[in-house]
Amino acid sequence: MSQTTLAPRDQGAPDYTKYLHPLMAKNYGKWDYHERLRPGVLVHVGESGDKLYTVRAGSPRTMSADTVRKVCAIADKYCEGFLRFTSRSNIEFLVGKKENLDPLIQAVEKELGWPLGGTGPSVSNISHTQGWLHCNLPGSDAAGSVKALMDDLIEDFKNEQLPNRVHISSSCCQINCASHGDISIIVQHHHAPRINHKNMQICELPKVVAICPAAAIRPATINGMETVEVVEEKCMYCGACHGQCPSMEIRDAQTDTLSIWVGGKMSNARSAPTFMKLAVWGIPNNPPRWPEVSAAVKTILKAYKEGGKPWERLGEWIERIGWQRFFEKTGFPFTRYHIDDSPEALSTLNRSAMLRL
Amino acid sequence: MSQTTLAPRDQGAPDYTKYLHPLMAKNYGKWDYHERLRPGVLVHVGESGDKLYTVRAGSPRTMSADTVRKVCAIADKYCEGFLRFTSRSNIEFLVGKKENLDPLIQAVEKELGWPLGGTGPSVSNISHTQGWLHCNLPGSDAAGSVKALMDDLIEDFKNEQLPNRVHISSSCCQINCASHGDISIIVQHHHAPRINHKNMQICELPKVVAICPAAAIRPATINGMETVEVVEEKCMYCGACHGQCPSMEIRDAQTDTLSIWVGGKMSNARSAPTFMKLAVWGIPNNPPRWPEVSAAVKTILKAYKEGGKPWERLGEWIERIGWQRFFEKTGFPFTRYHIDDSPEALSTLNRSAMLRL
Amino acid sequence: MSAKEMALNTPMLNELESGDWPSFVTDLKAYSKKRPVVAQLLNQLEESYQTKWNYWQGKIINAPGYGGGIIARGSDKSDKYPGLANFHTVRVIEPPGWVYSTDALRDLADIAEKNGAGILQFHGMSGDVLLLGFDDAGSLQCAEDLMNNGWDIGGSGAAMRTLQCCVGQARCEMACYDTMKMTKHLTDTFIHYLHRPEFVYKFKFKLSGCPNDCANSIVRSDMPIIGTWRGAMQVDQKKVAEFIDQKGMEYLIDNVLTRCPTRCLSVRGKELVVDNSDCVRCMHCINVMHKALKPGKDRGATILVGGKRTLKIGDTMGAVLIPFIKLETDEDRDNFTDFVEKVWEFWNDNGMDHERIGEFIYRIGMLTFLKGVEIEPDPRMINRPRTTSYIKFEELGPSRFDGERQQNPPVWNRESEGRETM
Amino acid sequence: MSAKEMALNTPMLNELESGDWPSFVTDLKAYSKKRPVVAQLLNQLEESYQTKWNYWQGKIINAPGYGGGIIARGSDKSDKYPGLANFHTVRVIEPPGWVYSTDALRDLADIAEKNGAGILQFHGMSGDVLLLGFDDAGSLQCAEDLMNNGWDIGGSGAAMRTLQCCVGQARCEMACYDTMKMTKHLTDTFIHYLHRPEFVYKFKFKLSGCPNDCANSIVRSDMPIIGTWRGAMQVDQKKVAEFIDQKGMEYLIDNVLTRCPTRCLSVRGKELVVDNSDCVRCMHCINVMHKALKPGKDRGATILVGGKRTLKIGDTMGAVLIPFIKLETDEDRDNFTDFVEKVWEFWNDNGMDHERIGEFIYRIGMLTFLKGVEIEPDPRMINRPRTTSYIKFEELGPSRFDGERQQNPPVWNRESEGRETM
Ligand code: SRM
Ligand code: SRM
Ligand code: SRM
Ligand code: SRM
Ligand code: SF4
Ligand code: SF4
Ligand code: SF4
Ligand code: SF4
Ligand code: SF4
Ligand code: SF4
Ligand code: SF4
Ligand code: SF4
Repeated sequence: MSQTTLAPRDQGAPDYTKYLHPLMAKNYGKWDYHERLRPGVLVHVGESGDKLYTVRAGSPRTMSADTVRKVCAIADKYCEGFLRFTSRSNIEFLVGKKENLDPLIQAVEKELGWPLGGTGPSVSNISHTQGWLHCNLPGSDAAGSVKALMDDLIEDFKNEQLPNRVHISSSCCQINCASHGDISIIVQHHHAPRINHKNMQICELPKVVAICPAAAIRPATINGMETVEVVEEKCMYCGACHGQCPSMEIRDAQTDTLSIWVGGKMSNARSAPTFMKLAVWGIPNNPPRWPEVSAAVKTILKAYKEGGKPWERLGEWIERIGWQRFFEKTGFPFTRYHIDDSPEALSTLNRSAMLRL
Repeated sequence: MSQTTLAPRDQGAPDYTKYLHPLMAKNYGKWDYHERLRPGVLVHVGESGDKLYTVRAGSPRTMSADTVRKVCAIADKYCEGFLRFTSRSNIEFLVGKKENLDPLIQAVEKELGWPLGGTGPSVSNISHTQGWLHCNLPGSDAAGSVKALMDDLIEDFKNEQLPNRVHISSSCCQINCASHGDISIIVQHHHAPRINHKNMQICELPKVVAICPAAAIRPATINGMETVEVVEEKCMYCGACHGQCPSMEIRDAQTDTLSIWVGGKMSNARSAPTFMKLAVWGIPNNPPRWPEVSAAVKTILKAYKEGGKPWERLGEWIERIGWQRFFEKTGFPFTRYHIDDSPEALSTLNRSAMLRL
Repeated sequence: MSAKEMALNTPMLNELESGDWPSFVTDLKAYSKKRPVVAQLLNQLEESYQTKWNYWQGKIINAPGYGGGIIARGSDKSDKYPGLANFHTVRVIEPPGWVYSTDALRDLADIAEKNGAGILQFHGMSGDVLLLGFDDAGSLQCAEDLMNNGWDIGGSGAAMRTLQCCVGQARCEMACYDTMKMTKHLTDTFIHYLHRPEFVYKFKFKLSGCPNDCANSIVRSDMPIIGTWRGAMQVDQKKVAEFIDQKGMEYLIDNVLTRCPTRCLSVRGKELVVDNSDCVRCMHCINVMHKALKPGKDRGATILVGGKRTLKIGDTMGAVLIPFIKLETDEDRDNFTDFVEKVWEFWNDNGMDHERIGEFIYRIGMLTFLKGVEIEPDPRMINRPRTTSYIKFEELGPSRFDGERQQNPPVWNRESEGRETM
Repeated sequence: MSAKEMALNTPMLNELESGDWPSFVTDLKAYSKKRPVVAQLLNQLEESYQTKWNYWQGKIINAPGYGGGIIARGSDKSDKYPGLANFHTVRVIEPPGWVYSTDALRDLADIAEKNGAGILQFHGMSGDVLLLGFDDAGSLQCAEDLMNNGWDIGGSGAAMRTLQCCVGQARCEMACYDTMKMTKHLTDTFIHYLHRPEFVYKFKFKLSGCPNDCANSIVRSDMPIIGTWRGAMQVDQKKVAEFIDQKGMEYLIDNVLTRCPTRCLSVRGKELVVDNSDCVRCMHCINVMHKALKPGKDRGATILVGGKRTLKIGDTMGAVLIPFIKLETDEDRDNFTDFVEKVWEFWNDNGMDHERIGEFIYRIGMLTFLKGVEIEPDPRMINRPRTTSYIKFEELGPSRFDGERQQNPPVWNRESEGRETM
């Protein structure tokens, strides 16, 4: 079936100019300002005075060809046939004519059943990954756990009631293909990898030795077989080897857990971008609805909603009130694992007499 | 001459209560507030209403027994026989009777020839070390270079015209016995230590190997002698070995230089304590008056005086205006050596899009 | 594709059909009537839910002449789910900014359905459209179909990866350069490197039109390109006054003035005074008062280097490499691509296998890197100068060695024996 | 002491006689008439100025039963300057807070002059009074004289070092505990450790009465003790109003309110509102308005650990170990000294030769240290929780190993082979 015509065709990126809504093309680079008409609905006003309406809705990211066609039908009807997706996998219907706005919203909410929201100071869609649906490495699911969590957070998606935007991400292994977030959910392992020495020969040995960031893997001969072994004291359960070599199994359905991290922020607004920090660990990996994750995330959002000042991102709020208070307010225990103990992290210790007493 | 009576007498710290000025003893722990009457003159007011005057003067730290006696005579006359020194080696005459204030000041300035000042937002006395006067390790002098520099900065000692206190320190080798400072002057070496293999036997070899922070020293046998050698690629010219072993000479009269560091701050006021940062390097070690050091320090103070806001320490001012501007305003070149290049210093890189353009 | 009909048996997954968020389970269950392999997929997923175990194994398949773009997977349980024996994902380079006509979308749906499971994801975390569920032949046919219709396959492996950018000038008043054009330009210029993995490891660009960084570039890309401006921002004082009238002076103070990181904003009457020399282009005041304030007119971008997520050395953010660069003309863009090639050359000549450029810089040091790519140090590259006084000044000592890392070994790493691998 | 008369020949040093700052050269030149060895000292110093070279060699001498306190030096040029063949410094424990009666000072001057060069330094950077210029016998006699008059010899070597503290309650309204009393208490309680070097390396305490840290403890002492308070600070609203009347509201805003690091101050009319739960005890507002504001009434100290200056690992600041401790009663003080002994025991049992406690913590990790000294982790010990997700949870995995450092090897130190030395 396959044809050899493939090889020479380095076609590159699609010609996006063909996919621009006419008002986008016309006002390209000449937008003046925007307004949020209601949660999920934006209007961008060009210097020309043109108004382009955007209706943002939560998408499940994973969809059937039929669902895509349903989306297209709606966009044909109300959007001059143009739409886009966002960097967080929301869908954005682009509306040139104001009179199409209400019927479009109707169609999105009723026909598609997708909620409007994710704009302004709301919880937007959760950046996520493949999970058990397609990846070879996951310790948990992605689309399913996100569905369950968004069900529980949907009021905060549909309304703009938080101090600032909340971006959540969820990754199904320690590699973390999902982006950073104000709140991030991560799988954690609790054993060194188990080695299937029989299969090992198929791999290129030096590669897995070289990849281990803790220098924990070394070549070994076991029962006459060329294989590798793991120095358990050194291994930090990262799973980098597992990604390279299926014979090194890091996952464990019995012991893998989830942890939640807070305060990741990538924008440069006000404060410099910051990494996410450990909030709570040891959460059970509990399909199909992961209620413990929902409960913890809601605890965080509630405290943030109560305490954050307008424009303060989650991490900025915590920095202002202090981590001590964050743990008080959420009730999460502060444990020794919260202390970054690597030599590089000397600066994370409080090297001052500045503290709340 | 020596007597064996010494050994059992672990006498401890002197009984300071005998050395407290009567008003100190009376108002101990019950002070209400203080005022600066003029540069170098403080009054501390007790809850009792008592007033204790302090006259702070610049001392050379190193003094002859006769000078000490001169100081005592003055203190007997005007200070009920009590005085103290400060943590920066200034002297403080304690005056219980207001009428003694003016005559005391006269005596200090005229008889002793010591300038009043160092209080409030001024340049205080320079914390310093032994230098060529007594230490075995120095690459430069201490008391002498401080004398030369204070001569040049004396107006800023005698007046309170800076945004905040300026604490300067000066050390005669990389060990840095002097304290940190808003401005710090440090000796730097530019070779690996030269080893005197003949003398080496007298030392305990493993000690010098263990002490090297860069793991640059290793045992070696040279001409049949048990000695050590230095892996020059690894050596960072710190001189730690030189401190342990006189046969490892790190100094070099021809090439040693001085560098100036800024923004050290140890108080917790407003911002957390911070280390000093490299400002300018390669300054010649130029006795007897080190004019290049004076010039650089004055350049820094001038820019700070012009740009700093009240209460802003030197480092806080630079943080506010940005390092780029600091280098512009002082004219010091920004070089690759200003970039902290150790793996631990990843966080010193600007990992944001926040910059002045 | 063997797609034998199979009854759905998904009690746990069914619990994901309740709730108000759209359910991919409901969608795929319905769709499995049309593409029976989807029932097998759901049943295997159900099994994963039951056992908390994963059943996919990695495989390898490439379209002839290409070195990546198809993420090949096969099920451990292909005896039970024969349709999943080969169930690959084809990555498709998205239109920059993720803009679509319905024609284009329908085209993708058709291609996805024709030879695959008909499951699409908008979008993968690297920006690609993901088409799921192709067997070996189907994958190649899918690639062929894509090509024929003007699409191209995305990146995988040790290659330049598919780029992504924010919507930028197409629908945002903040955009300081044309992110879409630049994304297409870089993709097309370097398409060879995207399709043929020749690097020591993957390399990602992400492009944001302004420091709000809606493409989340700083921690997810090896070379974040973030729009910014030089000189004064644009202030429309009439609209400032309107803002104050509408929101009140206190709102201005609490939400704009005191939130400026360098406190370079103040107000005189109803006029906003900006000390532009202290503005660090954080965007905050513009975000809040976007009708009154705009980025300045002399626009361009800041180029950073070395961002990536967790694997191996932990999350790492991009660091400033070029404080400001113009990206307006073809010449600007060519200068930049020339520079990128220089960076790649230095990295690939000296990097180790599976070493992202951020890890490479971590290992060799920023100074060696700057020298390697011929960039002069600039104070804007750092938050503060060094604090440790152990320095080896080449100028002041005898020049016995070369390479700064050698010259300035890490002070506190006594065990650094193995580090100087470069 | 051989103190042959020698003509002064100090052309370079003479240049240090001009200028308005007091000149030790002028002083010592004059004094050399009385103690001729001082002329030799100045001549050698002059030679150092000429050659930029140092002529002192380290030596060792101890008073019987003591292991430190005399810094022995001899000149390389003792043929030329015979008086400098042995020219030791005797360190004398200063009165806490550096307070003196003139009697005490004269006593020191006499002792310094009797058997030494008669040169005194007020004070050494560790707080001691330094008496310079004793030969071997003179050193011992000096020690004897000191003892007889109630003084004691200071520290040197791998011992507890002479303590130093700020003037504290003796003359400062900010002091939150009695620094002088505590300094004397620690010195006296641990005097054995000061005189007999039995530690793996030196250990310094420095005591400041409040977070202004006038004893500069945080970067210069292994265990900084910094006064602070719990609960609300004291506010005298009448004096607040006076302050505002005198300095103006703008001064209050610009110099107090907006400079508070946590912005927990605000003003209602002429009343200052303090959100004490957010106050981090930085002292700034109290410094500026010290008539109106005072530390709260429930006072004590924060104990930090691991400060030191440059040698080996670069400057290192103390880190919070005990957020708050009362230091008022004898019992409080005894509890604290018990704790210190525990810390010392753990450090000395596990530390390597010449390893300051800060370096020790750096090597073994803060968590192992906390466990070793039996302190529970507290969020106030950190600026932020960890950002790297590679953690070995003892509770969740099989407990095969012990010691956290083993459990959590540094992520990015592939070459950490040699680090797990503990
Ligand atoms: C559509 C989208 C870009 C795209 O090409 O897809 C986008 C669009 C806008 N962003 Fe964004 N941002 C988008 C992802 C992001 C991301 C990336 C991410 O979430 O992974 C970030 C960085 C996140 C972070 O910091 O961790 C991001 C940080 C911002 C910020 C900075 C917020 C802050 O204060 O830190 C602004 C400014 C603002 O809120 O006014 C902003 C502002 C905006 C504006 C107002 C720009 C404009 O003038 O049109 C647009 C949205 C209106 C609204 O209220 O939602 N956008 N924005 C992305 C929508 C994602 C979604 O569906 O939720
Ligand atoms: C006498 C002395 C303590 C002693 O026991 O010897 C002392 C005494 C006072 N200090 Fe200090 N400080 C003394 C060394 C220090 C040091 C240590 C040092 O210089 O090495 C520091 C930390 C330096 C640093 O941060 O690097 C220090 C940081 C402060 C601060 C914080 C300043 C800031 O804003 O960062 C204050 C608060 C203030 O200025 O109002 C302060 C305030 C004061 C007050 C006002 C306290 C009081 O109410 O009496 C006293 C001085 C009045 C004045 O105007 O000078 N003192 N003060 C020391 C005098 C040294 C000298 O001769 O100059
Ligand atoms: C599909 C996708 C997740 C998703 O559902 O969106 C994904 C899925 C996988 N990633 Fe990823 N990564 C995806 C975006 C990312 C991102 C996000 C990004 O690009 O912005 C990251 C973090 C950013 C970064 O690059 O640091 C990411 C960091 C990784 C890594 C770690 C790389 C590193 O050096 O840190 C690996 C492991 C590796 O490369 O060895 C990896 C590997 C993988 C593999 C290929 C697993 C493997 O090693 O065999 C996964 C294939 C799943 C599958 O069966 O399809 N993936 N991966 C994303 C790509 C879709 C697309 O093309 O658009
Ligand atoms: C005299 C004094 C400087 C001065 O003029 O004031 C001094 C002088 C010496 N110091 Fe120091 N240090 C002096 C205070 C300090 C300080 C400041 C302090 O204590 O607050 C420090 C930095 C703080 C710290 O401890 O980190 C200091 C850090 C060092 C070090 C590095 C210790 C380290 O681990 O970082 C050494 C080298 C060593 O111990 O091996 C050292 C070693 C030395 C030696 C003994 C040189 C040697 O190793 O043979 C010097 C003897 C000079 C002499 O001939 O008298 N000196 N030394 C200070 C002691 C006087 C006193 O007792 O009051
Ligand atoms: S996070 Fe891990 S398990 Fe999930 S898609 Fe990425 S590589 Fe696969
Ligand atoms: S899990 Fe990580 S640390 Fe452990 S052996 Fe594998 S790669 Fe090395
Ligand atoms: S800084 Fe160095 S040379 Fe100077 S006194 Fe201290 S140890 Fe000696
Ligand atoms: S100077 Fe420092 S780095 Fe060099 S050999 Fe000596 S101790 Fe080691
Ligand atoms: S990054 Fe800037 S230009 Fe791009 S969409 Fe976000 S706000 Fe607009
Ligand atoms: S963009 Fe940011 S830094 Fe610049 S003036 Fe506005 S708030 Fe301040
Ligand atoms: S540290 Fe505090 S208590 Fe001690 S002198 Fe300084 S201001 Fe006063
Ligand atoms: S002491 Fe410092 S933190 Fe506390 S209220 Fe005053 S300025 Fe703010």
